[in-house]
Amino acid sequence: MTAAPATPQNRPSLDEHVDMHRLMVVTRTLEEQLGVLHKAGRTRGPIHRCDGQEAVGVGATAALDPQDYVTTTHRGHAIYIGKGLDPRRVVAEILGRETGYNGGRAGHMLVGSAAHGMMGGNAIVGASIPAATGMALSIQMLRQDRVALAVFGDGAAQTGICHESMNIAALWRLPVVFLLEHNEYGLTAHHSAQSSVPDLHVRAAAYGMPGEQIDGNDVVAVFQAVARAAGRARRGEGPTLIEARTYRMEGFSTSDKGGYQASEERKRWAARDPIVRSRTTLVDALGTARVEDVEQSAAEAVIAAVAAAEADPYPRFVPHAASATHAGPADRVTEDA
Amino acid sequence: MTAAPATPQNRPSLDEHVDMHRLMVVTRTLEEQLGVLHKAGRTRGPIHRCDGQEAVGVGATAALDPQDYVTTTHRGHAIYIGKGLDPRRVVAEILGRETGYNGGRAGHMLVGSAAHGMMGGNAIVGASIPAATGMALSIQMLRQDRVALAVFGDGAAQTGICHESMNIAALWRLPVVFLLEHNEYGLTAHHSAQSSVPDLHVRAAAYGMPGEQIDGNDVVAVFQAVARAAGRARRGEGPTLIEARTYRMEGFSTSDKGGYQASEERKRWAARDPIVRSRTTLVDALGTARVEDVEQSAAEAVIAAVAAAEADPYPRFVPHAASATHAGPADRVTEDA
Amino acid sequence: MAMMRYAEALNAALHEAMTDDPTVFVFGEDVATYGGVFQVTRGLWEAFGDRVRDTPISEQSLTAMAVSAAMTGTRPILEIMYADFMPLTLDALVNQASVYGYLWGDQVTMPFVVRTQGGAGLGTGAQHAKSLDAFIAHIPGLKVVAPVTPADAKGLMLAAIRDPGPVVVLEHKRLYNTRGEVADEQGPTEIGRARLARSGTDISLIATSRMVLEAEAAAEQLAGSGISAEVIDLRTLRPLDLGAITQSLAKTHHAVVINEDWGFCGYAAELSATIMDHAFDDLDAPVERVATRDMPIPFSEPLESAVIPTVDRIVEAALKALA
Amino acid sequence: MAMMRYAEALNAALHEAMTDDPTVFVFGEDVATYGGVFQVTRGLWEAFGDRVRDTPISEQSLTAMAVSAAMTGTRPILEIMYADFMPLTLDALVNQASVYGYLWGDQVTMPFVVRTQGGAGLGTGAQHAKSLDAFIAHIPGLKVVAPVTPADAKGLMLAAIRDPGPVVVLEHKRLYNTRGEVADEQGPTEIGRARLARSGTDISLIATSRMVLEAEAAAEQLAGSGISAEVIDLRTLRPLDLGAITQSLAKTHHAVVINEDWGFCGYAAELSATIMDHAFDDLDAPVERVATRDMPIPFSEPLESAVIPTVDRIVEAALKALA
Ligand SMILES: Cc1ncc(C[n+]2csc(CCOP(=O)(O)OP(=O)(O)O)c2C)c(N)n1
Ligand SMILES: Cc1ncc(C[n+]2csc(CCOP(=O)(O)OP(=O)(O)O)c2C)c(N)n1
Ligand SMILES: [Mg+2]
Ligand SMILES: [Mg+2]
Repeated sequence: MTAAPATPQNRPSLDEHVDMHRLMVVTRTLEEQLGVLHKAGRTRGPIHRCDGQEAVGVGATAALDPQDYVTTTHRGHAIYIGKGLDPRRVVAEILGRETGYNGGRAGHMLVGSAAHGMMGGNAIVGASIPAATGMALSIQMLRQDRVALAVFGDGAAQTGICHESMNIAALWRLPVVFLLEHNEYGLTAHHSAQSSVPDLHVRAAAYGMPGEQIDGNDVVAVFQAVARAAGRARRGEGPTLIEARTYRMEGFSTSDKGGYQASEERKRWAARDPIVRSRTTLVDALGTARVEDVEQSAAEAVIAAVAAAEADPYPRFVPHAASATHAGPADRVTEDA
Repeated sequence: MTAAPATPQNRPSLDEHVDMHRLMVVTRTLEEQLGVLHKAGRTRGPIHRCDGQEAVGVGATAALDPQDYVTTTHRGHAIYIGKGLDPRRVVAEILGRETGYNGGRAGHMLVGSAAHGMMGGNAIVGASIPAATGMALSIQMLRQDRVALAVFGDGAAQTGICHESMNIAALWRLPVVFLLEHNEYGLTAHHSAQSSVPDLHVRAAAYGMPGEQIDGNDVVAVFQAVARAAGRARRGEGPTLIEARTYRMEGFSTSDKGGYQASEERKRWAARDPIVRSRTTLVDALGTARVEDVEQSAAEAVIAAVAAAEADPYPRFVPHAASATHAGPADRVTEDA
Repeated sequence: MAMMRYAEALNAALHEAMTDDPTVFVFGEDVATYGGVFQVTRGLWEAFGDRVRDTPISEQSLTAMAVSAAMTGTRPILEIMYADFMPLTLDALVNQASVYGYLWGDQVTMPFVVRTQGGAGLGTGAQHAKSLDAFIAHIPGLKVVAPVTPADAKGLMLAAIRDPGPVVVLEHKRLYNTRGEVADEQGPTEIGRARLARSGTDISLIATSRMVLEAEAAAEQLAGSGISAEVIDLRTLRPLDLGAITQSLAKTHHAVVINEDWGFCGYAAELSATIMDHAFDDLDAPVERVATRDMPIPFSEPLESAVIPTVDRIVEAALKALA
Repeated sequence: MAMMRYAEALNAALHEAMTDDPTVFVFGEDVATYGGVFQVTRGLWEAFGDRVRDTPISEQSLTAMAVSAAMTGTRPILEIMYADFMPLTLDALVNQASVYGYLWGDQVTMPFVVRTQGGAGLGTGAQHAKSLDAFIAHIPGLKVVAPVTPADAKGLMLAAIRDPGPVVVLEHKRLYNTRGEVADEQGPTEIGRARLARSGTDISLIATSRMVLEAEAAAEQLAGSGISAEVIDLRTLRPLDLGAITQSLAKTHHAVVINEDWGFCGYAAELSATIMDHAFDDLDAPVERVATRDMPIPFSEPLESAVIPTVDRIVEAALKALA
């Protein structure tokens, strides 16, 4: 038996909260900078920003231990940053540079850094779910002190693999946390056009696992829910479904033509900005100056990272040996024994 | 609006019950005859018998109207018979004869007769579920007075397509009835090794649709539950999940080596044989002679059907034009406009 | 006659088919209120209401539903947003759609269409840039078309919708904005007929989808070196217009086959094997295969362009065949 | 040296690998308490307990889980009961397993095995008799092996389990009960090496899986007519042992390629195209393709046997090539 984790009630500590705040600002600045680069024609392919959703990815990863695994979606920037990846190398990957985490091969949707337990963004909707479930199976087989966190969207919750994975995870009590980042839309379709039920945490009952709904724009609430679920997973009590309600403030991707999100709705959610809310708490505790300092240095670091990444070289092509269609030459056909 | 259906409370009528009893005996005799033929080496490929489960398929199809669609599984004999197919042509198909419903091309798992609304057995586990759901979509698009019934097993309930289909059906209020034939096993694995929850009707709540559990060995209960659900579907109130609890008395298929079903369990279920139970009620109402008469003529008809089918010819091979890889010859390549 | 974008031509076909036949309906992710991520279904929801439906992200069931809805009196048109997601449809295509036409004979027809789009070159990454043509063309009982001109986009889409059997329409993300003449009265283009995109006598460049444009550019370049290349736009991948291929080979005796899927077990392999089967004696040199390199498609521009077939690779292959 | 059934040889490899390496585990439908519907995993659950797991019927997720479990320190072996269900695994194979080896480079390895079995001839019907080899062999980054002898069943299974990347093992339902010698110390068979099943000088019969046995019978029959046929058991479908093919063609100048998947866009097409690419000048006649007819596999015996490749069809093809 591993030791029981710190009860989430004591956490996050103030220091942890400051750090989450910093990472949310890093993520927001990154998203905004990507918007600027995109407008200037300096990006390639679609980019999926998570403005307004930073608390989910940052709060969730802050509740994990370094050895824990995370899988995420096409909208994974907050997770990449939360799991400790260097913004400069993240930006470099997004810009297709040699210095990116994956040498420009992966692009923004598929960033992976095994050293950080950041086991991939994933551009196949739903794929992050069996991915984390399989890692949890590996953890169970190897009897490791680890959990796997699957981050996925409300759209992804309607895929077949979501059902299959949750059933298997609950059946085998795998150490996995299912974090459903419910941002109201799957691409351009409102969740009411995709899901037969308005609240998705109710589906936990279909697998006999605990399910809860939380305010996904409250980074502390996210931290605590994930910490509780990770604790259960570590203790061998199996998976949990957490539905974090949030909202996607920017379009689906940089190629979104818009027109389907009511401006009323956007306004309502703008008032619940996770960074603004986190700031209010921190300013009360630490004063404006300290918080502004954290924010400013976070933003500056990202801006510097973007500039540095933009100056980085593009990769050169090398064929991939392991994808080969022909085996290496042999002297002769093996004779029959 | 179509007229409200007869309230299930008045039905099944005694005549309807007698007919269901007859069809259960037809099915049971068919299964037993197939067992005999198999032992004698006169069948080919695996055959999946439904001994002990007859009430589910027969009761469900009896509650439908002739124009309604049914899709079923690899274990569909009770449904084929219940939907009004001629036992002789069913047996002929199972034996690969030209006179079978599908000329011997389909075999026992894929029998289809569109004229009967018998839209296929299906040997891909779970496939009957989206199949009926798609038919219900067609019914809705064409504004027809029809419902589609999906019959599937407890094993199939764990497939991704089950989740996707139920969500879509509930979201669009499609006229489909999901009949989960829970016979405790998926192949050789007990449901406790396949499902994270012991009772599967609870999953209806994950889609905001009604769900109920019934005694699948009580043909009247099956009839009534399906009739209620079909009524809801016809009235535009959407899908229902019915979990009919039953038990597979014979092996998974004729190639099952057995050894995994506790004999205690078998004994318990043998005491609940759906035909014996139905007989008891009918004998009370009609007397032994009348019931035995029904049973005997049903059994004799099947035995005659088997004998006739066995004398039927095998088909001759004809290539399939619609599967062609090359288009028919053309005089010339079309010139660019 | 009007100049139209490829996407508009597809849209015109959908409008026309939905107007003509009330049993046609369109469903898929983001096809209704948004009009499709490539705007191919734009305006349909406004015109046809509930016959155009946004769906959950459930490709596997949606495809199976298209099969069974088609069996029961409707003509569903399903959009699968990227060809990369076609693996999710394959169970429904190979284990359902493929079997009933033969098993159940004349009892049922399956007039459904799956529209999808493939192709690389826009930095969409390894999971959004593939052309999995061979997966689809391998399946008996399906027809598979891949228009390259706006006129054929309209014509083949109309033909696909009216066909009594399942048809997969392979569109291409880099063709949607290309323009071309489409006759006002443009009707269905016959499925199974190739198009002679350019006449030539020295070598046949046999291509599919956007690779036809690359082949035309290659032919132009070869012409500069005094080589007369014929370009054949197959238009239909299954059933194949064998006559068009053998006829061209009888004249040129050399061929390059070009397809944007991977080469190994790819559609280009089938073309090479078809020529082996039916035109071997006409060949003066081995058929050259040009296809996407057999590896994942990378994101970064210099890597991606090293992997996909280019005009240069086609020219090089032609010169090799003629050497 | 012991005579073993093919299924027993596979079982022996699994036993050995699980004993040697505690990170190997086996999962799939009915593999534990029942020992697998073809009894290939028999006795493993008794010996290794929780490392052998019966699963729900959830091929799609199970395959994706094999990929990610392999990335994180284990060596999963997944049984997919019939090759007909492989379409359910393709998203995980082509969109997940295929991409990471290249995208993420040396950060991860993916040592997992998918075992499945295909093949027709036993009356299992259109959804349980296919050999979808081409779907699998098309995918970059996978290795695909198909043993035909019990010795190779053990050897290739051991090699597959120990390989650092994903390997699909294509077994055959009609081989499980065949017997052959397996050396007590039988170790891994090198992946990517064909086996010369029979030496000959007039024509090369290049075959995979159970078709090797049919090719051997055809060779025997051809010998009766004075024709010396060489039989090559490819053993590995990807990566292909090109040298074995070109070497044989250099001697025989004629070839028949035999594979039990469908022909169109099938594995046989790749073999024909490979010969086109690499041995054209050695060919005195076109390569003949023998494959399952391009249509659903019917249930009834006379229909099924008309559809699958037979000794007669191989002999006929050989005679045509040599005519
Ligand atoms: C299997 C699959 N189908 C469709 C898509 C196209 N697609 C990309 S993101 C997306 C919407 C996903 O919605 P959700 O899961 O809620 O994530 P969000 O974008 O809101 O973060 C769709 C349909 C895809 N990438 N993969
Ligand atoms: C997709 C798929 N996976 C696996 C199988 C093999 N298989 C056939 S029936 C069966 C068990 C099905 O269990 P259940 O749905 O409960 O039906 P039952 O046999 O109990 O009637 C399995 C695993 C299959 N046919 N299709
Ligand atoms: Mg969303
Ligand atoms: Mg069952």
